[in-house]
Amino acid sequence: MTVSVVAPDLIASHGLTADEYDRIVAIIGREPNLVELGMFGAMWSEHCSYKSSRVHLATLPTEGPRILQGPGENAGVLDIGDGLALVFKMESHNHPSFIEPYQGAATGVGGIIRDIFTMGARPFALCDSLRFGPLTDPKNRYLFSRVVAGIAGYGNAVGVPTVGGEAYFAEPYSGNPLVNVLCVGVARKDRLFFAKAGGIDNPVIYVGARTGRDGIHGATMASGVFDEGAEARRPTVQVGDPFREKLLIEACLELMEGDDLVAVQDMGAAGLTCATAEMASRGGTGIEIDLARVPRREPGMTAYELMLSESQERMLVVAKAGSEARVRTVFEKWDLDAAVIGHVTEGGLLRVLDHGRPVAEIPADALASEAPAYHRPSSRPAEADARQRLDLDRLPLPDDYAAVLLELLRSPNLCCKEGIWERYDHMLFLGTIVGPGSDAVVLRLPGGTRAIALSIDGNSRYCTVDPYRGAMIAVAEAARNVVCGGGEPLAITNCLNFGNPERPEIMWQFVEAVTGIGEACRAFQTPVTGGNVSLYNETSGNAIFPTPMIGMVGLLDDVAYATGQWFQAEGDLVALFGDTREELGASEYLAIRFGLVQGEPPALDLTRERAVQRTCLEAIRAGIIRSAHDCSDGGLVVALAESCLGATPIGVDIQLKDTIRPDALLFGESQSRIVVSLKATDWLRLERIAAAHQVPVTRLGIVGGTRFRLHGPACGLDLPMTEVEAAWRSGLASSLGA
Amino acid sequence: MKFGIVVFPGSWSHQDFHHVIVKILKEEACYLWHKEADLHGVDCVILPGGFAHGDYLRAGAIARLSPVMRAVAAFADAGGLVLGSCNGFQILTEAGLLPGALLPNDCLHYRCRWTHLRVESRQTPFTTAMQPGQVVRMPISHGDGRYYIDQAGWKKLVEGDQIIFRYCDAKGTLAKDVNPNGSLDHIAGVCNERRNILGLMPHPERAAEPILGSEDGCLMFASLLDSFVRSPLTTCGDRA
Amino acid sequence: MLTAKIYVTLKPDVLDAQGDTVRSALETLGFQGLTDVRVGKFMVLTLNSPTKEQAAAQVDEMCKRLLANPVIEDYRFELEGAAG
Amino acid sequence: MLTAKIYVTLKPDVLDAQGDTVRSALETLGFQGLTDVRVGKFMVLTLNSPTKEQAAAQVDEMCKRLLANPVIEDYRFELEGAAG
Ligand SMILES: Nc1ncnc2c1ncn2[C@@H]1O[C@H](COP(=O)(O)OP(=O)(O)O)[C@@H](O)[C@H]1O
Ligand SMILES: [Mg+2]
Repeated sequence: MTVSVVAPDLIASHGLTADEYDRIVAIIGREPNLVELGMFGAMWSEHCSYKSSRVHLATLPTEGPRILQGPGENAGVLDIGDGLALVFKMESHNHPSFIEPYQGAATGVGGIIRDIFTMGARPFALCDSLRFGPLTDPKNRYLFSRVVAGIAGYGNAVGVPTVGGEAYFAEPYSGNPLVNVLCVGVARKDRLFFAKAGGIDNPVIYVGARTGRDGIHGATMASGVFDEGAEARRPTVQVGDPFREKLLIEACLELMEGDDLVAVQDMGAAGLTCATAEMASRGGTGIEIDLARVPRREPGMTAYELMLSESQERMLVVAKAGSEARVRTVFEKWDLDAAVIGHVTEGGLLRVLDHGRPVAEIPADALASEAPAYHRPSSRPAEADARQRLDLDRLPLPDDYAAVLLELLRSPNLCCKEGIWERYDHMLFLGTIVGPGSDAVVLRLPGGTRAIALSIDGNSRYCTVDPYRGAMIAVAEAARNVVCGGGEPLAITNCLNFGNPERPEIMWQFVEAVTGIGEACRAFQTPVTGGNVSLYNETSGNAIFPTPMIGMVGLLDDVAYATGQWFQAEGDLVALFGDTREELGASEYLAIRFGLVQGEPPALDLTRERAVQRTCLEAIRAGIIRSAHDCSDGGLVVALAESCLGATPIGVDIQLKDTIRPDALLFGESQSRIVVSLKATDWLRLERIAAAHQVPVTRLGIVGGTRFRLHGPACGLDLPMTEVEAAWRSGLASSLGA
Repeated sequence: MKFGIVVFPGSWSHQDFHHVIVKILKEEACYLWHKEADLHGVDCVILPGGFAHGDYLRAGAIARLSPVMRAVAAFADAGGLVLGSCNGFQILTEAGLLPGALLPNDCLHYRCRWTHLRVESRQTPFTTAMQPGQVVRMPISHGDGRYYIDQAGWKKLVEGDQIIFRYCDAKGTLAKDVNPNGSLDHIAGVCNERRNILGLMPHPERAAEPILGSEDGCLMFASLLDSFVRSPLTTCGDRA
Repeated sequence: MLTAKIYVTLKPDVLDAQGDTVRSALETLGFQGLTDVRVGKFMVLTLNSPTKEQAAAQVDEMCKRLLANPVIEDYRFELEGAAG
Repeated sequence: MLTAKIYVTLKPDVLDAQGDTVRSALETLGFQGLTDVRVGKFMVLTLNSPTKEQAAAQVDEMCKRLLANPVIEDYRFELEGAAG
């Protein structure tokens, strides 16, 4: 091998520091050549190595009786009984979506689906979480509508329904939108696959699309901030082919029925480099491949390009020696190329040849697990105190509560999101019992008697003011949503979206958020099974709101527990679990009415939260609850209005007695509250359940009629439901261009 | 009754049809692989939803070239029952087994939602259990569902009583805002002249259980079973 | 090598929803004086045919059998380059 | 009246999944000797511009801002007919 005298700017252009370079030289005992430098640059990028976040993620709880696989594999796996395993994971595709929104979002969907079926699971649902700048700006409208189109275009064609998600708009996302996608699949517990190479001399087989020059440097790009030059880096965008992915799903799942495969891994970020290094490293083996055998789309590709390409819809499998023919037969059946490109070797070396000539030789561990882990300095920003202060006396009370409610319902963050989810097939596989639009999606499991509940949550406003509490609330809200759907919360996945971690105040946000997530997950006994960290979400020094997103899954032992958020029938009682306090800090109300993202977020008492959730779940299982909806953004009145806005809207008549500041009563976002409806004859049973958990439950009113009526001690409103519905439905209409 | 569900690369509703036929109707179902021109003696062929061959070029255009489509054409020619839903409908029109074509929705984006359909004719083996004018609920889920046919073709459809379903509102009215994709004359489903091939954009298999919001799709399956029991020989010619 | 350039367009009496949307988007962007916008497909095939005549026959056949749907679309094509 | 014919194609190094699929479909139909198939868009705009130069500038701007996606697509166009 040639030893190059590597120029400092070449090192920097691979996203490596001088110290990191020295470490590489120390590990391999020589200077790397260009191919090797590229491989290190990709694998040691923030995106692949988690070098800024690893030490903090290690504090998260990851164990529990149901955990079959925690963080570290392509996806997390839960034992959900009946011999079934639930495989799920969430991923961000923020940077690619900013550069080319349609393809960025589409390939994000493709990538997370591959993470699920590589584990042996059939992917059966997707959820998307979106953050964009205000839709009043045409650029944001363009990005938003193209991202939604990309998710739809890929998800619909590949045949995995997108059953839910969330969308939130605020200025700091203008320069850096967020696209996070969660995928769930089911597998037989005894047929799980892992990405661990094994069996010396077993063939390493490349399957799927041919390699082009797409996405070279994707991982390093996702690990840098955007600047004026970002547009120039555009050619690195990869393009998705959902049809080929569908073939890959079917072919892989068919092969996994047999006994031919040892390990499977998709080629995502850092492509062939990552797949070979990680499979070898996890398996404690080496791998040798010859690039001459890699199927390619374009002539003249160099070893460097082949190792770093991020062409989509490609997988690497390790098969049993002797199974090559059967593997090839299945892939041929599905019209997919499969090529043996190498084999598993003894020792831990990743050896890359090009027509027999070595072009890279690196210990797999060095690439996959020996990247530096940084304890980056973190410090609470100076303006944190100011952000948390809120002088309510300076905020005038509204004089028309009805008008404020309509304004809130019409706002992009609270309005009906049907304009998004009607573009997604959300019914495929006949499992969607409670579909998009409710707190949690409830999906029937194969077999038909049980179901899972899913929710994605994250409150950017709270996290901006207090990332620790905001992150705790994200977990609490996700769990509460799952409970409202009738599910018992089991575990979470997450996407942690933050700015540049080399800035101490960003690092502080990150550490606070991770601490909050850990604490809440311990309280709810919902361990973390994996997730994704997306840093450097900033353009020209303006960071996004700190945005930890939580994806929670829960289990329903009986599909009959499935509960939606919508009132069901005239005459039903409306009741509230929990207390309403004078908490307006960081609320959507303040953001919309006063343009303020300020004041302490609502308090969260984890013990109370758990008690409220237990109460609701127990009442659902007792068959008393006809609808359950958590109070979150927009507060109690918005939750009540949303409960009225099912497929056939229905009115409600509410009496409130609390004597706190009326706008806090109506629009404050006190935690640990759930609006439920029930038959009047079940009231005493409900009271008894709540009392047993020491949870306050209040009768609020009665479902029925065609008006939305509410009377409080110092406020009131009375609107025809048609007007409430029209406001709520109008919010997104003009924002989603075709 | 034995149903054969065709699987193209890119099909995705085949498992849903299988579920409904086997678990709900308790009838027999098998998959028919697109590369084989053998229908395995089924009594009814179903072309399911999905994106066969990615729907690249035009929805259904490439799928119609598969060997299985030769067998389906011969089967239909002999009087066999063929049901195409969503992508299946697109494939049938591309194959020339049903008149017309399906263009991109007029809103130019994909739509997945519940629709109301007015039953226009029960004179097909697929609709005997329904009443003309009856309103049924089934979801749609497609990007290319705008039915188009030229004037002469449309006249023939009307005169031949070949328009089987139209998009309508809950009361059966053909208001403009209940046409989800801009289909000509609100057309959601048509049959061939011989009435043994039905294509529709909506998904009957997604409306076959109360827990999913509608059982109306079962009316279509009940019609098929009923027609089959009454005259199995005429409804599947090549078995006779 | 011969290159066939194939143009597939919607028949004039078929509503071109995409064309209409592109037109109104262009108008929103401030472009004026547009009277009509039609959107079609453009395909470039590189093929090896012994003669130009054979190539033309072949491409015509391709269009008829696959590349255009006669119910809704018209097509035309041009051949460039030298055969053989 | 001026007619602008606009051709939008994927950049040469961008994956053309449609083109690949169409090629293999053509091969299934028995067509041989195809070395490459690319699928793009073809648009016809009819516009009222005082001069051909102005029309050209306008169409170029339209392509840049809306009709082509510069990240993955190239475009070119021709103008036909007389201005004014
Ligand atoms: N991007 C999206 N994709 C799919 N569904 C969405 C999306 N955004 C919102 N929804 C649906 O709309 C509903 C309302 O969203 P949201 O206001 O965020 O609810 P919540 O505050 O209860 O989490 C969600 O339950 C979700 O199912
Ligand atoms: Mg909620």
